[in-house]
Amino acid sequence: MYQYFYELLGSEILATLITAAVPLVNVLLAALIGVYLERKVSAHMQDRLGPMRTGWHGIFQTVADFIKMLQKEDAVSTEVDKKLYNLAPVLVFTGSFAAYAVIPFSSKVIGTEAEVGIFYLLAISSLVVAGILMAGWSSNNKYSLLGAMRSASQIISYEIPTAIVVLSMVMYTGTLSLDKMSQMQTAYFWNWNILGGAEFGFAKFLLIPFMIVGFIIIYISTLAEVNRTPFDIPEAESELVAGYFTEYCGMKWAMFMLSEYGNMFAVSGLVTILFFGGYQSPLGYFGDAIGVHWMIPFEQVFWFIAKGWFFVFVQMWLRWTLPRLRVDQLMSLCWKYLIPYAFVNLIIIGIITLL
Amino acid sequence: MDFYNIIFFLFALITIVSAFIVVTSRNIIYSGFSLLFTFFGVAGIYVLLGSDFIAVVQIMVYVGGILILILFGVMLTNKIVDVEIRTGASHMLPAAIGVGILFGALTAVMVFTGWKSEPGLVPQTTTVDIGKLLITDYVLIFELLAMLLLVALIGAATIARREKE
Amino acid sequence: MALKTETMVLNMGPQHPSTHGVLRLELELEGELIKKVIPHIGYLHRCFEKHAEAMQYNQVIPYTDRMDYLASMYNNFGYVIAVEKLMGIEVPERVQYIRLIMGELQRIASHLVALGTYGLDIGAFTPFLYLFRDREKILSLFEMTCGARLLYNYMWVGGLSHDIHPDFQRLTKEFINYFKPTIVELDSLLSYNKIFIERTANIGILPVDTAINYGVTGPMLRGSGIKFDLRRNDPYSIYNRFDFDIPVGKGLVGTVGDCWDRYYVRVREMEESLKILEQAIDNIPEGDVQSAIPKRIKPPKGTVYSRVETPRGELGYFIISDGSTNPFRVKVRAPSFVNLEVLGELCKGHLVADVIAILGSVDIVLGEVDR
Amino acid sequence: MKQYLKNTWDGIWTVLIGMKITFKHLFTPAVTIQYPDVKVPLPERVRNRLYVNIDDCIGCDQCSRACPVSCIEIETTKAIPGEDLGTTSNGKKKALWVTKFNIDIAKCCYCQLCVFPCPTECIYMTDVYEFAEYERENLVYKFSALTETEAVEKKANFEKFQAEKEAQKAAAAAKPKEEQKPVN
Repeated sequence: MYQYFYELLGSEILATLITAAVPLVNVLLAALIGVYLERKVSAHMQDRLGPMRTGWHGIFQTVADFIKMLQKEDAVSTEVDKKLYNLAPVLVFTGSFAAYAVIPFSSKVIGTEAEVGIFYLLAISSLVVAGILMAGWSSNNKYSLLGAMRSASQIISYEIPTAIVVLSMVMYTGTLSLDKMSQMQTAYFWNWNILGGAEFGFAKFLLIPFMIVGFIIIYISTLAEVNRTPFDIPEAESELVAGYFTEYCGMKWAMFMLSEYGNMFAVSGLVTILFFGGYQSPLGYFGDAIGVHWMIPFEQVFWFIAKGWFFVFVQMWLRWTLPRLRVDQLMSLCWKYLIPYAFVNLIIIGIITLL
Repeated sequence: MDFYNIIFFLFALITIVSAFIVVTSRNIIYSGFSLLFTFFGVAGIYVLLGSDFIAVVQIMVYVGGILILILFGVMLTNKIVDVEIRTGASHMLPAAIGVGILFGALTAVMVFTGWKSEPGLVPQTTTVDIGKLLITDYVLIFELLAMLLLVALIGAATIARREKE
Repeated sequence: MALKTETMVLNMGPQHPSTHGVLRLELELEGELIKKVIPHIGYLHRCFEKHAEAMQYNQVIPYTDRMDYLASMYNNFGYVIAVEKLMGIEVPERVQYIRLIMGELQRIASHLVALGTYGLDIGAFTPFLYLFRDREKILSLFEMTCGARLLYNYMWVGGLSHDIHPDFQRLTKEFINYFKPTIVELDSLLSYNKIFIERTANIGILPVDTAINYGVTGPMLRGSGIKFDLRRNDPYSIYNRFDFDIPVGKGLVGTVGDCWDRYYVRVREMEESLKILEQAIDNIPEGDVQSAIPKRIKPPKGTVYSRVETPRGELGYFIISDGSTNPFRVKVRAPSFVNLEVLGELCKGHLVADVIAILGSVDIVLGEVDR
Repeated sequence: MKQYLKNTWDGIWTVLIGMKITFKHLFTPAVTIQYPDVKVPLPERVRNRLYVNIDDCIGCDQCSRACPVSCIEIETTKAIPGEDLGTTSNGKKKALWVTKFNIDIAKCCYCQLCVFPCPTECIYMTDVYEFAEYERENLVYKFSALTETEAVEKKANFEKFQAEKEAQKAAAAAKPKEEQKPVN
């Protein structure tokens, strides 16, 4: 994408800015739609209506919320550590924003075709951890500190099963680049990794159950990484009020929310790329069929976003179904269940790939 | 100035300023968080040098692991925050001599080395090469390090268990 | 080498999302482990007992509504039974039946709140709203009968404020049929959910002897495995005419007396209440519900202690009469208050998150704890 | 090991059951309503804001005495002979001017205890439940039909009448005294 804009505009700076702005728009849109969707999904699952007043079926509710957030007084407690307190939401938001740099929305719309894409995605999430710790500590509130501690330990722990599953997929595909991974799972859904990948043969059918296990593991652990129910103990409102952002209000609070919903879409995108063909269409391209090839990237964007939102929907579905785990159960789930399963899965996928 | 140069100086500035804060800050939490930016600056410079893998490893290991560990330690011992850390200058003269010699040596190395310069080098991904090297030439060291880490892990777990009983 | 560690004191409440009102818990923590729990109560103290001394006997009834505001009907029930005992009034059959039906409906409504908020404490939001949806139906039945949804002032000394609505029996039967599948749904959505079981089984185990020593009653005591229910063991009103079981904790998924048992006893109790309702709803005899209401309530000198089994346990009223129109003293044995005492015992050695789970399973209503 | 696998299976299976239930509910119609636009029909016995039909009130003060929170405040003045106050709808003759009939609806606990003793059924609970106010004073509802000046006038009238009566009585009492005087 950078190359395209560079050739179009002839200016490095402009091209960089535009390339950087695309993920930002994505994050904002993800948050805007995500909050609305969350409200509507939760409402209808609970036999309610949800927002109905702002626009048709409350479609502008998030916009109204956003305006309210902007207008809110930025109340800062006198006892907080002001420097870190102000920096923390920025850091958290940067973390989730930066993740979008490597997510391929289509073969053309991608921030950077970095070769280490998936690795970068895992690494950059540690920035969020630092931001959360910073928020929790600087708030000078016991609930915040406990929430931050829980959150940090949770994210770090669940990075391990995520990384192992990612590793098995890296082993299978032989690349770290998210774009290449998507390309390998060519159009039509039977070529997706969850169904054994594009190569047809005996190994394809052997792989399917292990791919499904891998998918379940990475879905659970990414759920934990974005602090969603049943793993929302860092912000468990019945225990810790709101966890690490108890003391925040107005726009700073909105930034935490923004990054949460941005992260939700990012991890859904990751799952999509690893197992569900990324931006590839499940049924072949309409543009190919009628010979209009410039249409393909647009179709790809549509498919990627549709798949991403589907997994976000499942996250919400889970949230409004399940109770939350306790902190030690969360850890035992990670260390005693997910990691062993992930390891076994890694070894089996490795062996099958070698064969 | 070239665009890349601007970015380079930005990262350099971030690294140096935050490193300075790490050393001079009297608040240990500030030091800890400044370290975050130091690591990031260094990672940025790695990227500019074309070693993207190392950069990501830098972030993953240092920021995601070591820094968080440090912060955890600091936060859990809550009294440590209030302790005034002694960062005032003492023994100025010996320190100045030592640092001066080191600085001179480094400068001399920088000036007198015949740097290879390859203009227009397109950054290539280094991941494959690193992987191959690790499993062929440096396999022994790699395995030994893995063993060492495992031993450390088991040791830590043992000590922690004994503490509880 | 022993590490020197410090405990942290965490104030949970009075402004906290899950202390069920304005309870303040002083938690002494070691990391996240509980060393000690000290409940501080009194934030909702409204001097019920002192108020009652300044009121006439029938004026006290609206105040009893406000003690356990989730089971107002039953508080009325207990009070009027006590005064009737003091005055020696025989109430008509019809009144007995209607009171019993209202009481059992109230038990279901109260348990719905208890179970719903318990799910909410554990983190499941959706069951909470499903259960509240059903509770609204019961409240509508009450509203149809006496005009109020929450604070009824329905049972009077010697009778009732209103006769039941002509549609009441039909709608109640509809509700019974509607509600049975809802319990099944609750079971599969929440009760047998693995995460829910993990959170509640083997947490906050209340051994039988501790329960008895602390005077714990109601679903808490039955959760520990003791078949003690005043409706059976000390029958009042006409409960001895009906056939129903007393569910007790069996430790199906953990140990007997853990949070899950207490939770599950409540679920089963709702089923038993439905059973009673089914038996009673068609057999309401004809009669006048206000025929036995005395013109002036002026009990003879004397004392009375009368107890009923509210959704939370044994609610006792101790009334001293000096022969005037006002009670000389009304003492309430509030089940929530007594059940709350055992919290410190239950929480020892658990995590912060478990305090929430345990507190929810105790099911206190602060209005009743503080009175 | 068996327990381990069972735990894993239970975890996944019960989650799926729960998801099935919530998914079913996604398509059940909502039970909530759009409140200010749609309102729940209230049953006839509903107990909300108190209302006093002051034309029927005979000023007997029974409701005020029945109230457990003393939110009803009634002041009355006797009518002087010759004043006709009319009758209530159920035929009772009124004998008192109700100079003040205030209900502090903020104090009211909606127990309906005041409704039952009323001999003329003039105090009752309506189905109005939207009566929030910005000022607490506005929640004190004044039901008396008399204006304040009228109330003062009636009071003065009665006092005058009383005083005249007293004077007459005094005069009546004084007369025999005067007659007695010469006797002494």
